[in-house]
Amino acid sequence: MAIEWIDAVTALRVGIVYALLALAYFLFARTTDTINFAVGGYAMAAAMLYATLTGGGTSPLVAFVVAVGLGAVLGGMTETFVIRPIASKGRDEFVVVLAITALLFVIQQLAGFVFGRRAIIGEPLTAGRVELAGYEVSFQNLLTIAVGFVAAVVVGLWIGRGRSGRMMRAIGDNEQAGLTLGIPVRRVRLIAASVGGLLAGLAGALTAPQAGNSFHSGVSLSIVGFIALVIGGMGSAYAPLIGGVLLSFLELGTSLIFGSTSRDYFLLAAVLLVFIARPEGLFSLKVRTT
Amino acid sequence: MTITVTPARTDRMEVPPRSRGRRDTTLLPAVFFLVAFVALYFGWALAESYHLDIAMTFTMFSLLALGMYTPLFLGGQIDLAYNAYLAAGAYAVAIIANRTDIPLVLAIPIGAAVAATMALVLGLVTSHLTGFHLALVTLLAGTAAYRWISSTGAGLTGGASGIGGIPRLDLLGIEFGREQLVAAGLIAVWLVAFALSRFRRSLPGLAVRLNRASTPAAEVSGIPTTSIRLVSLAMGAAIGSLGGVFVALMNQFILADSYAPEIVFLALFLPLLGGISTPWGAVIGAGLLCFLNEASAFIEGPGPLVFGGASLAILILLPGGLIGVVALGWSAARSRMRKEDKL
Amino acid sequence: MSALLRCADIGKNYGGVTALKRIDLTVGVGEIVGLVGANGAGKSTLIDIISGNTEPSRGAVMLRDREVKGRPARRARAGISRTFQHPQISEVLTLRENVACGLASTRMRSPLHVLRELALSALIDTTPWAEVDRLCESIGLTDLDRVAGTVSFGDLRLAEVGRALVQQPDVVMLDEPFPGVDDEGVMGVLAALRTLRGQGKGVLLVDHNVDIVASIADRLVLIADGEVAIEGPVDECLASSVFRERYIGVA
Amino acid sequence: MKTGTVRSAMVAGAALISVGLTGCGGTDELPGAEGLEGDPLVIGVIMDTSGTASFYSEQAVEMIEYAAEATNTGEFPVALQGLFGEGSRGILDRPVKIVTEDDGSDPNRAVQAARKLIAAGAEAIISTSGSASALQSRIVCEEEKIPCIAPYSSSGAIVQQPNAGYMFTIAPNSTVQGASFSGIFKENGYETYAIVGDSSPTSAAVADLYKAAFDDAGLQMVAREVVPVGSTDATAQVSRVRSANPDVVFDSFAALSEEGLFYKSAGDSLDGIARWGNNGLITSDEPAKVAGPDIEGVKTLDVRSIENAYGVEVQDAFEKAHPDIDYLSWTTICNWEAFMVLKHAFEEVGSTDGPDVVAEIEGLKDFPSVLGPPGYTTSFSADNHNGSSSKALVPVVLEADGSIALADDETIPD
Repeated sequence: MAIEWIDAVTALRVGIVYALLALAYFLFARTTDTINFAVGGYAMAAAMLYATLTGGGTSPLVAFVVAVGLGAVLGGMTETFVIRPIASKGRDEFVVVLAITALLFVIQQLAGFVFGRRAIIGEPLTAGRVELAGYEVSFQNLLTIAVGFVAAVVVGLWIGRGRSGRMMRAIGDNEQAGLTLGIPVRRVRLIAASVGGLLAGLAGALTAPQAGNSFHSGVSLSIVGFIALVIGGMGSAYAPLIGGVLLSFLELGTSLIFGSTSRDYFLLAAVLLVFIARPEGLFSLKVRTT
Repeated sequence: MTITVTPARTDRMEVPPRSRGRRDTTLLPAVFFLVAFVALYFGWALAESYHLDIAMTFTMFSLLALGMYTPLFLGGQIDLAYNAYLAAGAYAVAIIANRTDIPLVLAIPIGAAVAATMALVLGLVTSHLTGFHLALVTLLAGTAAYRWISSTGAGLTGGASGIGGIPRLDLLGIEFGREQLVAAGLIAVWLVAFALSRFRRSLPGLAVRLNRASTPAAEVSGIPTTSIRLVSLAMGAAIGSLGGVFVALMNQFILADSYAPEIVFLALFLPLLGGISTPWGAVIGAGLLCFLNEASAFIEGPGPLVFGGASLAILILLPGGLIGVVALGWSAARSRMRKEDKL
Repeated sequence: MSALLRCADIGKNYGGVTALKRIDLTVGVGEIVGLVGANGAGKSTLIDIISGNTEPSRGAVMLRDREVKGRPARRARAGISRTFQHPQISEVLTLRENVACGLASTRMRSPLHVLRELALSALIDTTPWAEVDRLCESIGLTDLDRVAGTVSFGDLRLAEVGRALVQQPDVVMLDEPFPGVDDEGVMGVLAALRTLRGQGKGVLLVDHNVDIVASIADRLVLIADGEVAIEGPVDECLASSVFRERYIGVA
Repeated sequence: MKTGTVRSAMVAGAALISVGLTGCGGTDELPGAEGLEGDPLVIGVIMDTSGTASFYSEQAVEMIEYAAEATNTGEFPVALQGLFGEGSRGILDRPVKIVTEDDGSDPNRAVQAARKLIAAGAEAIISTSGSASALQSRIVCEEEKIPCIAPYSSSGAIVQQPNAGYMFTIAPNSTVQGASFSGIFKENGYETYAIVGDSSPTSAAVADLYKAAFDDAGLQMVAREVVPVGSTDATAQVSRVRSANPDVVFDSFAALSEEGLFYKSAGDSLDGIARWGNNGLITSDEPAKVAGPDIEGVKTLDVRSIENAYGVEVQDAFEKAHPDIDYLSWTTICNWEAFMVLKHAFEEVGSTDGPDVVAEIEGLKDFPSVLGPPGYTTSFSADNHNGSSSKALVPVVLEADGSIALADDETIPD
């Protein structure tokens, strides 16, 4: 089986999208201490909105901004109306997870209601293709890689260096201590959640022109994002980026070499392998064992 | 702080009066549900042929939800492979009936054993990890199992065309037709819920619940935390497989499509809808789901939306679920009655 | 007095930080040992090492001259029980149920026992609730139907002490059991410890209230800078200048 | 405690209101039945409003209702007028009533839905939901001795024993289609093929059936690929197909968005390889919308022919009655046929007795058909509950804009 270099471009493009989703998970996990399974829902909603808007004649750039904004709003609203009210009652972490899962289904059904129950596809941000070493590569693909990569790096820098990033880390380690230190915990959490939603919205808006998005693609987006997070680990803000790209290469690689019929088995095997060999993910702060 | 130490009291303490011991609170709901089930069966299920199917759907979702209740709500373990456990029960029935000479009734233990083994393996792999890792690996395992029964393993499982021709179960001279199966299903639900409500308050149940609150506390209490975690996962899986057994016996036909991972997300919310303070909450949740399914005949479309929205609202606003609402109302009414008594 | 519990040459490093340098400590049959020291001296770390919640960097823990190893549950079943400085309790269980969890160390010794308990649980209630109630009564914990999430801090501590005692351990380690506990509860716990002493069990008692500890302990051990600074009979210790300097003198 | 009570009261109230709002079903007026005497004859319809079959089920139900209205008013196309006799209205001179039941494409709910329809008095059931639903609900048809038709279910398993005694299908099923496709492939001299589908069980099963048909015809499979449902990319699958270098790529997708994704990902990289799709490709414009111009040149088999005057008449009238429909699926017209087969069988038997009606359908020969080229007719027999032959199939090719044109260069050998 010949593997062409163009396949690597594809893997990178898909991987960047996974990475954005994983990074959204990461932001929620670090500040609000939740695995936010709804991020795939944000991405799906953003993609559906983008596709609907461009289909209705809105300029792709405007649609892009609006769709990414929708992601941010959904992220912030999740923190305000779901995570915070439950967490403030001191209930189990999995109650939050279940509530978020319910939210994912509500988002999906609402999207089906608003945008219709059929797959729709958006106009690309930029039309046109460029000839690269014997292959035609669409600008949209290159743009996806560039925008996604820049977003991941900017967020990484923000968490690593910026003031609010430092506050975020402080809250993630110990919210009570954060409060004592005079950190505006609520505001920082809200900002982190909105940025997480924004990243998911970005992932959705970038894929909207690639494939048919339908209201039920939220769950699968949530799952791949989470796998990317597990593979990368939570060690640094760049771990999700690497996890996402690795996952995509793994998917494409096994599909190319062994055929796509066994993809689900390979995913399970890969995750089991990571759990057995490096349970903390490839890049971690500390071993998360009991 | 200074303390004047008094001489030691006598070693043997008086035995406290019996009345101060623990009250058995498992009997009252059990009796209530027994009456409710009997009334449901004779007053409603037998009235129309399709009511039996709804009652069977209720049985299946009850067993699924009770299965999930065991590790999740007692032990805080998110196991999402329940579509596979359900399938284990159903395919045990279909394969044994069509491809072997084994007595059909053995499908029950065989399905349970397959489901429990799967849960054990997944539990072992994630035994040192946090709950989310179990959630992910079980979700992927459920998806892979679905893929296997629907395509790769289609030679054995019939794939999308399914396996038909499952005979009626004949046990001790009784032929289990539709009516008998529904009766047996309701009895099974009642027994499992009752047993779980007793388990919940027994020493192993308390051990599971303490472990959920604090693993160090459970450990220093001598609780074999790994064992009970695995036991609760296996128990839940076995209970879930029972739901598959009943559906397969009832419909006499099984299809891979019935065991897609989506069914897990439906069942996940059932105990919460009813209320997680008792296994009966799972049963109530399953009943509510069946009711909403029927109501959705009028809703025209957003049935899943109503269900998801209701789940979300209950999770955020009502930690106690529907049972919690009843309990709240009851205590409010009682305190008002007391006030009136005083006046 | 023969040694019931012996810590031999225990040391613990966290990364580059030394928490315990070298500790040798024994608790004899029918002996109550008071373990004192300033905050951060390593008292809780030592208890964690004995109970198996923390792995030592060096050294061994012996119970009746046999080394105990492995996870805390195994050590609990071997006869070591403890409480935590911050009570570890399930807030959704009642006080009675929290205490009863300690019965696991005698009734759930192997997976087979677990399965048996499980099978029985559906049919009959085999838990000796009267025994639990009696024990709670003896340490002054009453009104046992209260859910643990709703009770005072002192009662939480008492419930944890109850859970440790119901295990019928050979050695009980209480990590600051008294703050927040009312006088009656303190009396109850002390009385229960005396009973244990009478039965030939060992007690390792940690508390900041030296008066209470001194009132019951047979021997005091002072830890400072990760080492045993002084140990001996209570009166000798209290009179010693070393003790005053390195513990009380600090204050 | 107090705010808790208030909150719970609010939630309970909201729940009650939402349930109350939805309780507005009620009985349908029987359109066009004025003047018809007697109890309505109920035809039950299993539909899907929320699941995977919802996009074609909706049109199917509209077609069945349209057929019922035409029957009640007695306005039949020319082709049927001789068959039913002058002035025939309703079925057995009774007005026809359609009762629907939603199953969300969930097989377990399909069983419930079928029994519920029977409880509502249904004398026959038309299943417009997914294949899995039809497979599962046919058990009920047999048990309750009610004739059932799944008009466009392509799974050959539906009309295979066990449990197929009371179930019929109208459109050519995968067995018939498999033979037709392999005939065409042989005719074109193809020797190797690649098969591509999605990860749904339906797609896998359909792929198995086509593979068996192709293998029987001596064709050799060189690649089999799956595009997981929910994918955003299918280049790996395209890559493997391309490097296997088959003479023809056959698609067995059930998930339409993924079907479009495959052709979109292929772009022009499968140039020189013939591309054929199963007829899921034209149940909706979704694959063409997703694939864009890359869909151009993909061929498939339709059951409609613009030369069949009867079929065109029914479709035109239906579209006129439903101006909101912008894409007419081939599945829709099969429901007209199913309804008319039922009317004919009921009236020939003269009663609604299930076993007799089934025997009558099994004996049905050369029933005028809306499907296929002019002169094509529907026939059943006791061992063939699928009413069509390969003659109902018309090779078509998709244009860049997603429209369907006759593939003049292809013929199905006998």
